[in-house]
Amino acid sequence: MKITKVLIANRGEIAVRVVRACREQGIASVAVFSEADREALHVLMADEAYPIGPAPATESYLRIDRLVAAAKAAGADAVHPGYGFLAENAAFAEACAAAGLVFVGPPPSAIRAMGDKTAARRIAREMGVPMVPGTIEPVASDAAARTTAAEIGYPLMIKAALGGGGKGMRLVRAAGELEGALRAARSEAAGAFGDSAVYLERYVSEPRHVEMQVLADTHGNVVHLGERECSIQRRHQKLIEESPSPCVDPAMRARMGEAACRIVEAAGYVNAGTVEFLVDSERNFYFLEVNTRLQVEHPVTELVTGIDLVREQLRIAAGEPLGYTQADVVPRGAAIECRINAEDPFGGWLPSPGTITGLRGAAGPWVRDDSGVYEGCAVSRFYDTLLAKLIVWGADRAAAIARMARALAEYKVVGVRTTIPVLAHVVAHEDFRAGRLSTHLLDRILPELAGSRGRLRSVAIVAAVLAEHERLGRRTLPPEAPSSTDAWRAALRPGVWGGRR
Amino acid sequence: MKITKVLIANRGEIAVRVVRACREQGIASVAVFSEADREALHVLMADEAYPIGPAPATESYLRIDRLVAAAKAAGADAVHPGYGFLAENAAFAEACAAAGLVFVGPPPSAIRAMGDKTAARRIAREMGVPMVPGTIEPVASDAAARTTAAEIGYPLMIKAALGGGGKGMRLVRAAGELEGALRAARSEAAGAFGDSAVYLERYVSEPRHVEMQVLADTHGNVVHLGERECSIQRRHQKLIEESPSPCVDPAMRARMGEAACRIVEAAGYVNAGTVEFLVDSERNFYFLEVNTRLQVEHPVTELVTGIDLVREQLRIAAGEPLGYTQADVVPRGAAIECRINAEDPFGGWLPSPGTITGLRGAAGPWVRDDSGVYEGCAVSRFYDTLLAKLIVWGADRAAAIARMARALAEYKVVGVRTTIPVLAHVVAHEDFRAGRLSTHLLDRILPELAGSRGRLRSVAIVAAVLAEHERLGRRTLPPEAPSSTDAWRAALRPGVWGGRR
Amino acid sequence: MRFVATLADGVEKVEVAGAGGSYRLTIGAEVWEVDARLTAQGIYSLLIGGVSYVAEVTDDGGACVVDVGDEAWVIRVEEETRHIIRTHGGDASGHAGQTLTAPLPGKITHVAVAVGDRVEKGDTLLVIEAMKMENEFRAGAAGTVAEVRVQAGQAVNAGDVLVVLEA
Amino acid sequence: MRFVATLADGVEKVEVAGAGGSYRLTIGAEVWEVDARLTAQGIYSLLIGGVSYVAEVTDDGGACVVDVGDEAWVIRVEEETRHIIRTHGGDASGHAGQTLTAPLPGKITHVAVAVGDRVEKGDTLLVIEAMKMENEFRAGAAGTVAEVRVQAGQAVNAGDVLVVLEA
Repeated sequence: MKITKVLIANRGEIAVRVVRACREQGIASVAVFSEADREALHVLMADEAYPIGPAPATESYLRIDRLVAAAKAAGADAVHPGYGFLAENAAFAEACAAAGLVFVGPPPSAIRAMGDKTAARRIAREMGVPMVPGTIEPVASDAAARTTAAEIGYPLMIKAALGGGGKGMRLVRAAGELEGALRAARSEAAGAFGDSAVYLERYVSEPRHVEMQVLADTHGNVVHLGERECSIQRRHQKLIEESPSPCVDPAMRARMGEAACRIVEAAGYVNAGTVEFLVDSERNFYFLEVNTRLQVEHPVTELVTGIDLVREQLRIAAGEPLGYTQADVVPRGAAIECRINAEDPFGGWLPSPGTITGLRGAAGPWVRDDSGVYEGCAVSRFYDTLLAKLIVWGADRAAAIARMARALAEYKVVGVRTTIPVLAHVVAHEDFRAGRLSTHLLDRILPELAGSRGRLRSVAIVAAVLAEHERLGRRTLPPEAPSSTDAWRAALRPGVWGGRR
Repeated sequence: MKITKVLIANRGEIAVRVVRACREQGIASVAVFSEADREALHVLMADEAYPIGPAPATESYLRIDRLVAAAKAAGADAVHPGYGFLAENAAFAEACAAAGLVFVGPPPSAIRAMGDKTAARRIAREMGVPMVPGTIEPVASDAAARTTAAEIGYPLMIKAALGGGGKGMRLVRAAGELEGALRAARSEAAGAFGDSAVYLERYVSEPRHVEMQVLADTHGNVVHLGERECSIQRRHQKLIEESPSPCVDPAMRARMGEAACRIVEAAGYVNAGTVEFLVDSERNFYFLEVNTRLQVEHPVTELVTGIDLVREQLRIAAGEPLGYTQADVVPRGAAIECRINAEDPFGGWLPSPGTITGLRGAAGPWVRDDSGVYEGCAVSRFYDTLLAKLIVWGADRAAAIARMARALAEYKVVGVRTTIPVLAHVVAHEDFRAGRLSTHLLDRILPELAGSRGRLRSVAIVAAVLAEHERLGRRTLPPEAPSSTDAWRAALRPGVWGGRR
Repeated sequence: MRFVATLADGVEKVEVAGAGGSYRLTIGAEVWEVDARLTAQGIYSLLIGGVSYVAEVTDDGGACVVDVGDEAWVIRVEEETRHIIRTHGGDASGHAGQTLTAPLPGKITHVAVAVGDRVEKGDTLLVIEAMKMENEFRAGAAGTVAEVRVQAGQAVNAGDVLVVLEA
Repeated sequence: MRFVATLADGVEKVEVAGAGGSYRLTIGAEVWEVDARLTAQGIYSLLIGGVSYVAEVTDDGGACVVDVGDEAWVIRVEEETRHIIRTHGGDASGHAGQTLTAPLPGKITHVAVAVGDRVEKGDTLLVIEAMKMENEFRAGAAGTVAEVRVQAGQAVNAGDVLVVLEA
């Protein structure tokens, strides 16, 4: 069952990540692209690329028929779904199998058993893993939701039965907010996962989000690769992740890892998966859900364990055994990931589509830039806001934090608003540095950020005024009729300002 | 002896490397720049930056007086010399000490004892470390050189008594070439190190270049961090380096490391240093020289050991103890570095100064880009050709090689010629993959590279013709008198070709 | 040359002298000697008294956004005479807050109000979906809905008027 | 439109049809359907039959250097009529090899020949120092030195004539 060519049913940084893994394995990569994505980075980087439809994902990246047809036409023998889109869609996995394509992920039965949070919570209950009180089944109607919500008590969480990434998730503080929150959650869930089913769960205050990475091969071997802490969130979407978690000691890691492996084994799970837990202030952990796919934040685990998760996914899909045991997985140092999103953190986190006119990423020692964009590329309004993941490794958590602060300061994006300024503030915050994390930390410290002022304000004015000064200087010059060569060269050369080069 | 502000007496990627280390340690960084370097990356990245003179290095980066004055004026308490320029100049270390500045490097006595290859070879002989036959003292005159050369026999090597990096080094195959080679070597040595002294050494055929990284603190602790193999060279300058060496097993590593530590201890050496060995085809090793500074290729050691060498340099300079022993240094996996130089490998390796009009670096998992340039910056004719170091880590050597091949394919530089195509060919070559390395490998396989043809030739013609087609299309458009805003925006926006955005 | 810079927290008069990369700026009572270069698309290098700053300047429709250090400012810069004309000629944005315009392109997924509805500050007016996120827009002040120019399912561009409220 | 592409190993006639990113190129007998975009400064994305190529095109004084895959080509592209005029009007570069011009800016560190010297192919003519490297330039063929236009210590620009040889 050798894999020689993989179609990547995704876009953005994760499609680029899979292209890279394929190339390193000597496997050909096939990208697909919507009409909005002809010039996207994953198209440029893959060995081959084929159009699959108009810009809206429902007409392209979510079209199982077109993806399977493209894979067959290109002669691919496997399909990697990335995360999001169809990654946790059992019907897609089945369609691939029916077309003779290896699906790089768990078998459809395991996607159904674990990916559907309802079924997963049933299994976890059977395996004796602790859970937060809530509905096991999706709520059928608004009326039923009202009744159940009254039993669970407010505040509570609405969560999409399929999917993850914070989409289709809403906090409801009181009964009056329930109806609107249900509508919003269902609408988001339908748009993101093609299924509007949601369930309710008791709300845990100041919780930490900690998840275990597992790998399971087709020969019955299961290992965990330690935990990731993903407590820094906004709008229930992760913004900063790290491994190891500052709240997890070796004994707790062993217990959580053992619980994660138990759930995964019970479901006949194969390939990479993540078991999510909620940890309360007394360091009790509760099963939340299983993500039957690669996580956005997988790189922190990779940097700490030295194990290439996408390579492992491809090897497992090809039927190869893991070749190592739990004892061989030895963590080293600490890793942190920051998500650089096209959002305006000072403007209500509104998405910020546009063209990236200037870009200078962070680099240097132990800095990893998993980016889906490049200078000059468009950031489309049709897809999610994730531009790049900035990941660092350090010998310990303090070294990793110092390195992340340095890397964020280096990262320059012009043309769209990004989360970088807020990420920098969080990483510099004493609560973050002390490891006092919770999923509310960001909301709590955000108001502090708006007020900082001082010398930099004047420097910003200097830059803005000089930009306008330069703009006026250009305007007053007579428009030149450029010679042919000069016109071409001018188009290829960045503006020079304040002197000749 | 706390260090709070460091002046970096260098430029290019190594100055950027030191800025990054300082920032991660909470140490302020001070850049210096020549008239050619106002817009260089190290100036942009440092906390402060001061001009030190005209473009030629002899009037700026080699001016001890100006460097010390800049450090004092900026309130720096330490000076990091990087590599090259004054890094192995004992007079510079003394001038720093006299001005009350901590020199981040060995004491002047150790620079004199080890940095001067003549003295170092004397010590190595005393310590019983094997050496290649040659002159211990520099050759005084051409006449003396002729006599000595006849004793050693041809072919032989001329090497600069100070410095390294292949500068001031020449292979002499026969007596007739001696005079010209001496002149060239002396001239290069004088330009690069301010001292034209050279010595002669018997030439070893198909040798490997293997070096040991050592760290020594002020408390008498000395450890080695394993070896680097640097056999892929052109013009005696390293092009590809890796750690561990495919020819070194644990027993040989222990013997070489012990010999390296013995030499360093005998010289009262402190800070980071490198002991270079030549290894023949029977895996015998011979002492070559000690480099009393950070090496260009230090990152491969960092990625394998997890130890940040510039951080260690700063800690040692501040008087801190290493805090670990030889047993704590545990290598993991394999790392490779490729030097991306502004040279034309298909045009006699001629330097290729110019403006980098397009740049897209490599990134993603376990790829490190230590670059000194950015898109739009000038590559000056006054300084060396090193643009960036591309370093990868892999779980084993094969994984690292596959990753390097992937990363080199991603790396795009437009505007100057680079070594990237040749690096890609070497990394793909069966001799390199098999670990059959020697300092002659590159020269041997270069002729194979020129001949490769095929489909890509037609693709190149397609790109070239479409570029010209586009250029003509622009020319035939009437020159627009742009409105004010459009002119500004046009200057900020890359050219769009083949469609509207 | 004389400019006026308008920030969220104040208005500053700025005078610029110099050329060729070397400038003297007077901001109120402060004097700044600046060595400035545009090093890449919208990325500026400023050396001020030896301190090295890198500022990102993004054009944002009339104003610009400046990122420097970990801070970001929205700054509107005008020639002084233009500023005087604009501010004395009556500012069209004086009635902002009564009119909800789309701050970004996207698709209307839900309209929560109809003409004639009375809304309180903070009430949801409508929801725009963009980049896979549902973004709720709320009334900035109490009022009565005078116009609803969009309906669910409709695509909108940045700047489109969506809802008009009367006080 | 018809072009002629001149490479080190041959001359190709190329015809281009199409616009707006979608082109058909005929190179000799081969036909290439190409979807092409300029994605950043001189970096082109080409999709040819689904295969994705990224080509870097660097202008190099009349010709261009194209990097694609691990290969690099120097290609001179001209409109067909221009090519015909140039090649029939007598090519000034026909005598190349007799004249040594500086291929890059730098400083002359050594001049090894004087007017009237007889040189053999491979003899060193002079040395240019650039980017901290000494670059030796040798005679491409045997001849007699007719002119030496530079001396040691002098700075030169790319294209400057340095030495002229007569056969």
